[in-house]
Amino acid sequence: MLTPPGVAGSRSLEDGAAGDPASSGAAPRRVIQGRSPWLLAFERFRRDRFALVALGVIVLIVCAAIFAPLIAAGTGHGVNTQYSTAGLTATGLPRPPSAVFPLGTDDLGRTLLVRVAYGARVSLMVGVLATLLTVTIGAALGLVAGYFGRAVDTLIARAVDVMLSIPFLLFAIALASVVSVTPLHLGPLTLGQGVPIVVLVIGIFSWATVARVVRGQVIAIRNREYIEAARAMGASSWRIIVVDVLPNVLPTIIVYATLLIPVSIVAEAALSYLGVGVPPPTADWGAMIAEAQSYYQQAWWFLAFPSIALLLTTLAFNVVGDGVRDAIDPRATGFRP
Amino acid sequence: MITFLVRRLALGLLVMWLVTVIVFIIFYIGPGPADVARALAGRDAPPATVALIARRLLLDRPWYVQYGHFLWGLVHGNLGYDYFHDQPVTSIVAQGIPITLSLIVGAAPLWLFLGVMSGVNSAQRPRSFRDRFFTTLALFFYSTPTFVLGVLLILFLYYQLTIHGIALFPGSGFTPLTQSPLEWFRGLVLPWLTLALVTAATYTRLTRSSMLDVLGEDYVRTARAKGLSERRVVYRHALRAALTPIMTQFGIDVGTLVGGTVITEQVFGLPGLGWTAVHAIQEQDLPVIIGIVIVASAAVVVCNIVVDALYALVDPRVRLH
Amino acid sequence: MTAPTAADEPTPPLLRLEDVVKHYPVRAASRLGRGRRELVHAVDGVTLSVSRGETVGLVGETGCGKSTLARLAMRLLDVTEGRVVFDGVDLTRLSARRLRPYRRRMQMIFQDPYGSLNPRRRVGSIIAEPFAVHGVVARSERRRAVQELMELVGLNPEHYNRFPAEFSGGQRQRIGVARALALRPELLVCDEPVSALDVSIQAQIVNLLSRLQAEFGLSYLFIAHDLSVVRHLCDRIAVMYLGQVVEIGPVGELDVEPRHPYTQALLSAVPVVDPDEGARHRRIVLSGDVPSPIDPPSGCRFRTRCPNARALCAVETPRLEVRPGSGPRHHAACHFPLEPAEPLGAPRRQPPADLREGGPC
Amino acid sequence: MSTAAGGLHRAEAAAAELVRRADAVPLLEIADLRVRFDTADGSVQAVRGVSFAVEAGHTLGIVGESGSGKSVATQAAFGFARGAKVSGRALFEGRDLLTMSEKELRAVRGARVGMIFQDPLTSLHPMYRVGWQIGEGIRAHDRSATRRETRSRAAELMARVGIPHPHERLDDYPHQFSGGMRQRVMIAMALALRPSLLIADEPTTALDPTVQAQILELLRELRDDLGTAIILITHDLGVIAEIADDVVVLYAGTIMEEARVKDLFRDHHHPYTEGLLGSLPSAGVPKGELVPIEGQPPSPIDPPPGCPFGPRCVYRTTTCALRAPPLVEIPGQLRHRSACVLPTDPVLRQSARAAHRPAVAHGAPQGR
Repeated sequence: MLTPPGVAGSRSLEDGAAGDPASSGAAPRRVIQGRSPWLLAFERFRRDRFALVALGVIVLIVCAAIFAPLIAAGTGHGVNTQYSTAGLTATGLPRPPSAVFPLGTDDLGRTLLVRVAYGARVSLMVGVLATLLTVTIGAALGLVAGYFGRAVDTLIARAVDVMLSIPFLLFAIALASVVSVTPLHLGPLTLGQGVPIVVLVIGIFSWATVARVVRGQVIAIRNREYIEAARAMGASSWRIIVVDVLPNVLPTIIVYATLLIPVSIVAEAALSYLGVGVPPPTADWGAMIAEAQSYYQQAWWFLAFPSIALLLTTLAFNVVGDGVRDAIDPRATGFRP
Repeated sequence: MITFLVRRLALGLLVMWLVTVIVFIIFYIGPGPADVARALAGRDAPPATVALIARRLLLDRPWYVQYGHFLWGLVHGNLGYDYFHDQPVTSIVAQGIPITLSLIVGAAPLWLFLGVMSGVNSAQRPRSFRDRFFTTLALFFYSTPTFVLGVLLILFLYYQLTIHGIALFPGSGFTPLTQSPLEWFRGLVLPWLTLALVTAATYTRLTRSSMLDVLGEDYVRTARAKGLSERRVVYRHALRAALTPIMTQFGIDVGTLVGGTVITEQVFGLPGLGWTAVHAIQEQDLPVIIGIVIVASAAVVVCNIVVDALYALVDPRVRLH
Repeated sequence: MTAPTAADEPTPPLLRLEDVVKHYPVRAASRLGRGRRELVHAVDGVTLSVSRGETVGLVGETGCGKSTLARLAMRLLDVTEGRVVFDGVDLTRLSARRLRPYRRRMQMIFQDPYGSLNPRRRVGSIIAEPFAVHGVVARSERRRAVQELMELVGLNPEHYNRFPAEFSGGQRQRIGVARALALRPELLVCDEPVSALDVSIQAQIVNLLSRLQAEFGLSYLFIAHDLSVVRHLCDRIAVMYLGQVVEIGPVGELDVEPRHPYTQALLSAVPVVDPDEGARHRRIVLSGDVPSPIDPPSGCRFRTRCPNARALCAVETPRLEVRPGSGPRHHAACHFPLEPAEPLGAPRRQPPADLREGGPC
Repeated sequence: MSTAAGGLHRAEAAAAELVRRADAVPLLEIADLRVRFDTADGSVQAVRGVSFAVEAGHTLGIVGESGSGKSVATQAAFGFARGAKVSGRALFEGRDLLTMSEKELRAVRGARVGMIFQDPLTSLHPMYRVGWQIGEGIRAHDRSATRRETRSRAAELMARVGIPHPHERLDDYPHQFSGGMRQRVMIAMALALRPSLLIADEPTTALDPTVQAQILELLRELRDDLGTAIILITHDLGVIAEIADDVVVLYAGTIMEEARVKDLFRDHHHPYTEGLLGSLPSAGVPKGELVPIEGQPPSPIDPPPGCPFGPRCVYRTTTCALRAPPLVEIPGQLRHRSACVLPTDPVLRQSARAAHRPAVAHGAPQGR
């Protein structure tokens, strides 16, 4: 619709465009691809060797979780099979690591290696699902509160205050233990003890922080001139949120999410450690550590291997999370003239 | 200042009220009343006895009647009696508080000191060996679940030392300060260390990033331009300004830990508030759960108010209204 | 308040602000609870018009309300009182839907070349955004249209898929200009478009803006905090102080023979790029600071810093009108306007006795 | 314009000044200063071999656009550029700042050299009272000063820089002051110990024009009263014209031209200086006919070979891209140096310019 007068191509004021061939409007022009902020972040991440190693560890853990049945088949031992004679000593104690039981056995004579591998399934599933739930709730509320302000903001901000004043662990334990006895009916869903309720409990009690962080970011972005420019050309609020606001808070959300995964994994393990998480006999690191605590004087391996698995997982996720943060926001640790 | 306090207290009371409502609701989603009466009456008790007990504890009435009864008692400073031993909840809570407070009082200064000092040291020379050392250490403890660290400490500092004849610390249990200060201290060293190391990691990271921000500020350059010693620049000028987020975090942590030292208490067998709460939850002992939850959220509310009031002391730009 | 009336204008103005007032509540700075509610008198009764093809400069210091006025004109903010009339239509109370057609006809260029472009969008999509919002150019045609716009403002069209971070400040400002031009607006509101740029780049953008005006017959409302750029680019200049226009007049009159003491002080404050003239140049240094817009002074708002203030100034607000000795389009809001070419602070005739007892000064 | 007669007159004055300055040892002498920052994207060469000198009581203006290295140069000399690799020499009162110990450097900072910065709000600590902040600098260098003494000295200083009611305002916080008053506080702080040199890094950029006028007036007055030398760093040629004696023009981390203020505005030699002056809108330039410098400044990471201004220069020749021209003396003028291959002789220069710029009719530089 716009037909520029005869300046096209003849008076480019830009350096480097000096040798611009007389380009007529119809001819397709060469287009130089820009390097997107995501691409730059990815390249920075790729240079972070520490984070790459951690990423490798995560891949291994994920593989262990996926191929847990193969590991079980390899040893020939089931997850919940109790080897009351071969797996326990004469006095009924766990057996140390051996060729038959690579990581030893637990107090019921089950194969620790297989159980540790299966434990990764619960941890990873809860870690990822709870984070997704938390981030979805938190980001949605934070976006709405931050962009629209006024009454909506006040309401959500108060809700956040209340959530942050609640003693999380007590409530989580209470809710989880209640459901462990009577399943919770949510429409067509029935939530009994297990992964879904743990995910729900963690999600319910952690969205507030995400909402607060996102809200703060949105409020900062809301006053940027590019938002004003969008409003000046008549863009609707929803268009502005989706096109201009969300892409700019997404990095924060992603950084937060990667750092939230290990937190969720630890929370799940803690609930299981206290006996209100995933119920037995499901293999779970937290529950294993709780059990093993009674045997630490006689069977170090029973305590050591689940602990190492848990520690390694959270450590790897935290290292990757830090790497992602540094890659997305290099200012956080980088050069400042 | 007065209006600020009144407003914040009112808001805090609202929060605490909401918390009690939520506890009641959670309790009544579950098996709550029926199970409690049956458990109390004993396995073989006839239904009549169970009903009688339920009646005495008001468990047969709708939840809002029970809630009204509870509120009525609360207004009169009475948290009610526990279902199983007929003990006043206030005294149960009062037994737990000194233990939990002992834990926090010892751990808080420790983690604050460790976290802030390591964070400042890291930020002074980013990417130096010192920085990498502290940040790696922080990352490690930050990633360690409390119970894993606790159990490890028991394994090495209690068990390994004890079997080698060095009985420095007991493995579990609590001795009141009034009874024997030394035993109190010995019994709490390992729990303190557990709680402090896990928490300090957050402070190292927080202090480091906060200090990195502040050290780039113009007024730090001004302080250097005045010819002040680096020590004075870092501690008197930069740290002072970097303290605000650290203070906020500290307030939140101390507040939430009153109801949040559950795991440390569980690992070391300390019968504090968290330990009591876990046991009450297992028994569905509603009055005790509510009592502890109220104390825990009150602690959060009070700590938040204290932090906000401290803002005004620390930062002259903030005024209280 | 008599401001330039329709009689002064040969044709009805494109944009006319009529007695525009913007007060907004603020809470006293506080992170805790709510502070006292106070009213900032950001804009207090401004009447101003921009004719077709005209460039009106708006000059004033931080906090004088010039940026607020720009946003009121664009209806990015709603007026407290008064009307914003665009091409004869009162925009102040139009719904968002009814406003949309007018959004196409007026656009804005912003000050901050870094803050005014979404860092996560490609330049092509930033410039095409107006097309997308108004659905005016077919999707398949957009790229060509955008590349033409890029050429028009002196950008390399090959950089269509680049991100704002890959451009320098001056180039970013060109992107902002291209975006503003996409819908072929009649009016451009420029909010300090060159203040954030280096001198050499500033001149590039100023030249670009005047070239575009000549080519498309644009009207500009051009905001700046110092007079040198405005004097170069504008036909008329309005000087704002604490939410009000204190003087308005054509270039060549207002800047040569200012009648308001504030205008004169502002003019003399611009350092002269000539060491010899600098020595001759008599600098008028105002004492004190700009008062708070929360509690502006009574009467004439400039009186607290004005070397010529008298009792009357505290009592009666001076009207913005033609003062004896000025041209018909030159208005000043001062009870005791400077004589043409009179230096500020020079000994003056004694004011009449009755005025001297008018009240506290 | 009668260049010849003017030149003769100036040559006389220059000779007189040469005699006066001959035995004066410069207060600060920077020689071949290079500053480099290593970043993930490459090595940023912020300053690439800069030399200049400031004499006691004189005012040196350093002018340049963003990224020209004008702030970094002085900050690096006094040890402020953290993480920078600095080389060269920076002799202050006869001693090399770059080889001094941290302790010796601290004794210089604040006591012998005062500094003020662009944004007075962020340059003052928000949580300490203004009087205390002024006094802190005094106590850091004068251990014998008592609290009461420093307090009254702070009040005196505040009065000296024109802050009304200094005794009442000692206990106010920076946010309670206006922008102009904050900059006065900064000046009071910088001058507390009567330094021999004041470094003013864009001291008026963040201020409104009328407040800028107040601050420049104050600086001029203090300089005349106290005899303090000033290094004034700015992007504003107008500020330079108002207050400086000598000017250094920086571009891409190198000196383009160096001269006394009058020579620079009247008889500038370097095309960059010409471009800067031509970019300024001044009375008499018709609308749309400013003469900007086309293009963009070079990247500091990978600067082009040869003259850094070459790619944007209207007079560029093929040799410009090969080798950076050295700073050469402009004969007949005192301490006028320029890094350009254009002839130093004024007449030859004019014809060289005319030869290179035939198409632009209104290409005559403004401001002369």
